[in-house]
Amino acid sequence: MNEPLHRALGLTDDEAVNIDEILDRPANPLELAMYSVMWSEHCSYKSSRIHLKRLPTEAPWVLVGPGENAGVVDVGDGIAAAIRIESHNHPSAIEPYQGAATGAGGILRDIFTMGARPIALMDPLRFGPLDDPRSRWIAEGVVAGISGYGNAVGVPTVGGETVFDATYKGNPLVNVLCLGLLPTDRLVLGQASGVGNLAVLLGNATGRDGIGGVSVLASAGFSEEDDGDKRPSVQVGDPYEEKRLIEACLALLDEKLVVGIQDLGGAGLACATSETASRGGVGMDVDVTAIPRREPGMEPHEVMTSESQERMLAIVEPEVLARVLEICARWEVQATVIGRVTDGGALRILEGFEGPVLADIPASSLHDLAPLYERPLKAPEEPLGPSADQLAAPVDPGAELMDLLQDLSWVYSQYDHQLFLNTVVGPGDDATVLRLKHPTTGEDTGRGLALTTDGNHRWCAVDPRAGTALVVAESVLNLACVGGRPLAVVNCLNFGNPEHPEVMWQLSEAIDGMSEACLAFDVPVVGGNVSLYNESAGNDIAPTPVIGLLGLVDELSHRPPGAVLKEGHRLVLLGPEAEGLGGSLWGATHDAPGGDLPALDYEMHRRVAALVRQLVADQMLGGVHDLSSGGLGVALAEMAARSGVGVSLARTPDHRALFNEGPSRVVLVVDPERLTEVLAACDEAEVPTARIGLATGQRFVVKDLLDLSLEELTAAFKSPLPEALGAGTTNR
Amino acid sequence: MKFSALVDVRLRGGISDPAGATIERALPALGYQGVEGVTVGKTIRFTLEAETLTEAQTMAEELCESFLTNPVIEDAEVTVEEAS
Amino acid sequence: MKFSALVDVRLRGGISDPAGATIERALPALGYQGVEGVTVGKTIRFTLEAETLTEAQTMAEELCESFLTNPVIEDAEVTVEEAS
Amino acid sequence: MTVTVGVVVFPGTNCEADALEAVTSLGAQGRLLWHGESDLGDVDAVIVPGGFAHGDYLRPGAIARFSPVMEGVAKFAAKGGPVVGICNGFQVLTEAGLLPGALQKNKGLKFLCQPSVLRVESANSVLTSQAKVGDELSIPINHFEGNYTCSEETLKQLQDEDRIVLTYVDNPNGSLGNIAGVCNETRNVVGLMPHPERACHELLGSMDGAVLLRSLLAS
Ligand SMILES: Nc1ncnc2c1ncn2[C@@H]1O[C@H](COP(=O)(O)OP(=O)(O)O)[C@@H](O)[C@H]1O
Ligand SMILES: [Mg+2]
Repeated sequence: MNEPLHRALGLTDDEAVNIDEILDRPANPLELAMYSVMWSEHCSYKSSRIHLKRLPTEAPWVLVGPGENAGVVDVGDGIAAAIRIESHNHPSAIEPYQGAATGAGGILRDIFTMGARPIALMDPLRFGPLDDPRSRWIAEGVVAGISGYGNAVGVPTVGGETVFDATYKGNPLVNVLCLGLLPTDRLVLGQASGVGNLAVLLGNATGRDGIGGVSVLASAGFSEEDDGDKRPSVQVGDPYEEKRLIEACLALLDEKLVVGIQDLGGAGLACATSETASRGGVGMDVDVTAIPRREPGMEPHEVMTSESQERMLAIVEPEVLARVLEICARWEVQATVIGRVTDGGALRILEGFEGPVLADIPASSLHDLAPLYERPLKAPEEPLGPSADQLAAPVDPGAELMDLLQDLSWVYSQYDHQLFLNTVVGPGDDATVLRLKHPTTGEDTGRGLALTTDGNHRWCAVDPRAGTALVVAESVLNLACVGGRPLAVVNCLNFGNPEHPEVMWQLSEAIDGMSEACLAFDVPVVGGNVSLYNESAGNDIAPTPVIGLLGLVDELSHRPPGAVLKEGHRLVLLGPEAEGLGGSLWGATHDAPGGDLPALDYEMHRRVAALVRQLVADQMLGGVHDLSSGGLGVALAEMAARSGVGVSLARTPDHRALFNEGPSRVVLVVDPERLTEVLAACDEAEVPTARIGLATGQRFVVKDLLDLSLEELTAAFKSPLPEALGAGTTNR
Repeated sequence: MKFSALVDVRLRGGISDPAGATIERALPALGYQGVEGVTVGKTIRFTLEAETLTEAQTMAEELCESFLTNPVIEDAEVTVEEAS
Repeated sequence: MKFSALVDVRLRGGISDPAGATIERALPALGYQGVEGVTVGKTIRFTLEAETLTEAQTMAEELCESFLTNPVIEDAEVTVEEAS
Repeated sequence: MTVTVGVVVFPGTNCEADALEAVTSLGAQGRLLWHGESDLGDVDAVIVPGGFAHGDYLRPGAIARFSPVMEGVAKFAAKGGPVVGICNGFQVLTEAGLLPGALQKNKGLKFLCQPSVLRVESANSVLTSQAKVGDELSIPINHFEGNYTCSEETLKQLQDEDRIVLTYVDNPNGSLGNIAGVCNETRNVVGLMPHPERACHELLGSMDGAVLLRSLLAS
């Protein structure tokens, strides 16, 4: 006998029974298809939801917390910031360019859905190793996709991350964060209300995009023509359509013409119609024949679950429909009435408004009644591997330092990161700083927004709880280096297969680590995304929670000093001493990924961050850079390579001092005339300092340990990406 | 021996083609009526060394599948002939 | 009557072809030797309404010259046939 | 009297607000000119700004040049009105035949958003009148198709007539003759790939763009 339909659609037997109970009758295939996409892991968070509840989400400045399309915080002067992060990992593994492009498109819609104008994108990216041609193919395609879409849609990509590691071979991570601004009084939520109001579909026609999961329902003939069962799952982005959609939607919002608006993302119309209805406590009749199609012969289940890009659903009062259509016409955006708000809470799919009823389900059941799993958790028994603390000292520390360097400008120079004239500190530094201008009047507030994304799979593999807390701490320090104070966190939890108890344990631990750190730094989590089943060839990726941190610069009267050296300036290392190499980048490159993570002292970390922020605000520094992957050695080498000034460092005990990744540490570059003053400020803040050397000349010298010419160091920094990524790729 | 190859790449059926659609939408304003179904593809031409036509054909096809196109969204037709 | 048109656009001789050069540079590392003279062009396909083949050909050529190509850098070949 | 600058907006244009902000910060008044209208109204200068008009589909500027506003721009230019095309605007002006040559894909086949140093080659244009020949200006670029290409005759003509107004010091995109910007015969229409509006504010790291935009406002 054939497999029952619900299983082919990815629903469990229990879930199918549950659906029939909700409906009080057997579900028909269309209804089953809608439940199957809405109850998928991707849409329902069924494995992670019970854990996510533990995150701290409240603060007086939070206007909208997790659960909506984006988190929204008050940033003063009548301006609110909407922020959200999403993953597009799996699509990018199959079609890197379009996977990344549509990832950017999707996150943008989440932001302008809230009434905000998107002003910045960030793209934390993780790929397999550079010596693997397919990983290079993915990396090149993904970067080109972000570039192609982000630049053309007219939203600058102002920062991100780029990591190459064997754990991501076959399963890249493509996360995209978007930040938008709106006048505080224009906040709109994705909900329908007002019986008799109209649901208007804006944007692209609907094709068979992204209906992979429900294509089992497709009639024969469709798959005969070509065997491309992957075909329907690939979505193609159209940044030009999105650009017009942004302008049209913001124009509709400016004129207060919509009651609610919702983007179409995962699960397409099934999601958007049921979500707007259930949030508004109403129902909706949808005429499936009214939906403009790109292809002939599409069936209702395809239309309802298609993930065609660049579409929005607006709920409008009938009286203003004409004006709505007029604005859309100006922007050449297709707009079609496809539904009506009803009372009673049923989502009905009809063939013509007066025609036969094809599906009739309680709208809220697609969300509120989605299954919740408390999957088993288990800490792994095997240790991760040897600790780098047990390794012998390197013979050639200089060469090993150069091996750890990687200039990422090959990536971010492909992104417009300056549009809107906001970018005071762009990609390449510890964090991005944007001028904060009013989104509709353009008035400059004289303040700034600071933004960073961070992740560290090495730390999280050793200890997901402590590792995630360390990542949050790093974000806080990155912001401090540009003078920013933290305001809100969004996070993207990239993990393996949740059916593996070790993965669920990692997820749960990471959430606890994030909660702990966010509480310690008094920063709420306003949104996030969970991406599970990141595995290839049966191996789960290392746990990779990615943190996006938004902050404020209270007075943006000058450019922060940046991660640079200045000839003749003194180098001061702030923060506690550290020497363990557990979980370090250096350890990982020597097959010693294990050990103990450095301890994080929250109290100390807050003091260091506050001190650095103050020193930056007071213009006391010639340069500043926090220590992260690769420790002091990499931090100084990056600064030297970027500024063309060498370093002369006092004697350090051994390579540990160079490569350990202990938290709460920052290199200050200080004009000798200011040194006394800076050291006094550090003393007063009760932050330990060490005077470690001098920025000078054309050599990079650590006494008795290494001596490199600035030229070779700079080449080692600049060449890895351009060389590897020009070397040829293959999709095999 | 030298052969010349032409790879004619098109988006697979059903995959949306924003460039084609945009050109099509623009045409009436330029005074062209009745133009429909606009699609945009690309061609890659090159010469290659091989012993025989069959070998050249195989090589060009493999190059096409593993490198020049992504078969997930693109279809390609490969034509190889002896170079003149 | 309906006709289908194919516009095969190539960079003019003498105009540098960054896309082709990039492909050519990448090939040896992937184990493809002896591939040379890579050029990348584009195709635009569409159907059009006309009374006769000649009329369709004229129209397609005009479209090609006035819009589909930029004569400063591009050459094109236009093929029109009755649509099946 | 305040100078009024018209800034053209096609669907897909994205630098219009930046252009307005920059000229306003230099004391001018800005007004958006919608692509569907051929009447420019009362403007003293026109900027065709950067972005991706019509998505850059087919070729950058290929569709935009047919917009009604371009008739207005052509007429304005024919009467001697100052017109500057920045980035995508430069591409539109070449497609429209208001400037010679074409912008090909960058030599490295990558989009490039990075600082660039320009050399002023001619002070005889509406965009460079307040600069001196030999001045070096730090102004960022942001394009995929900025590789200036033209026939040898055209290049020779541009050279002979002193119509190459800006060149790159370190040619980032393969442009023929390092060309970053050119002007028309009557020197009132200028196109350039770099973005002067991105270099008009201390916080953005360079004020060198102001030299160019001030020339435009003074012309
Ligand atoms: N994919 C990317 N897109 C944009 N910017 C990037 C990307 N990858 C890295 N960057 C930028 O490069 C700089 C260095 O990144 P990273 O080493 O992760 O910084 P940090 O260690 O301070 O967190 C940052 O400014 C970051 O924004
Ligand atoms: Mg940092």
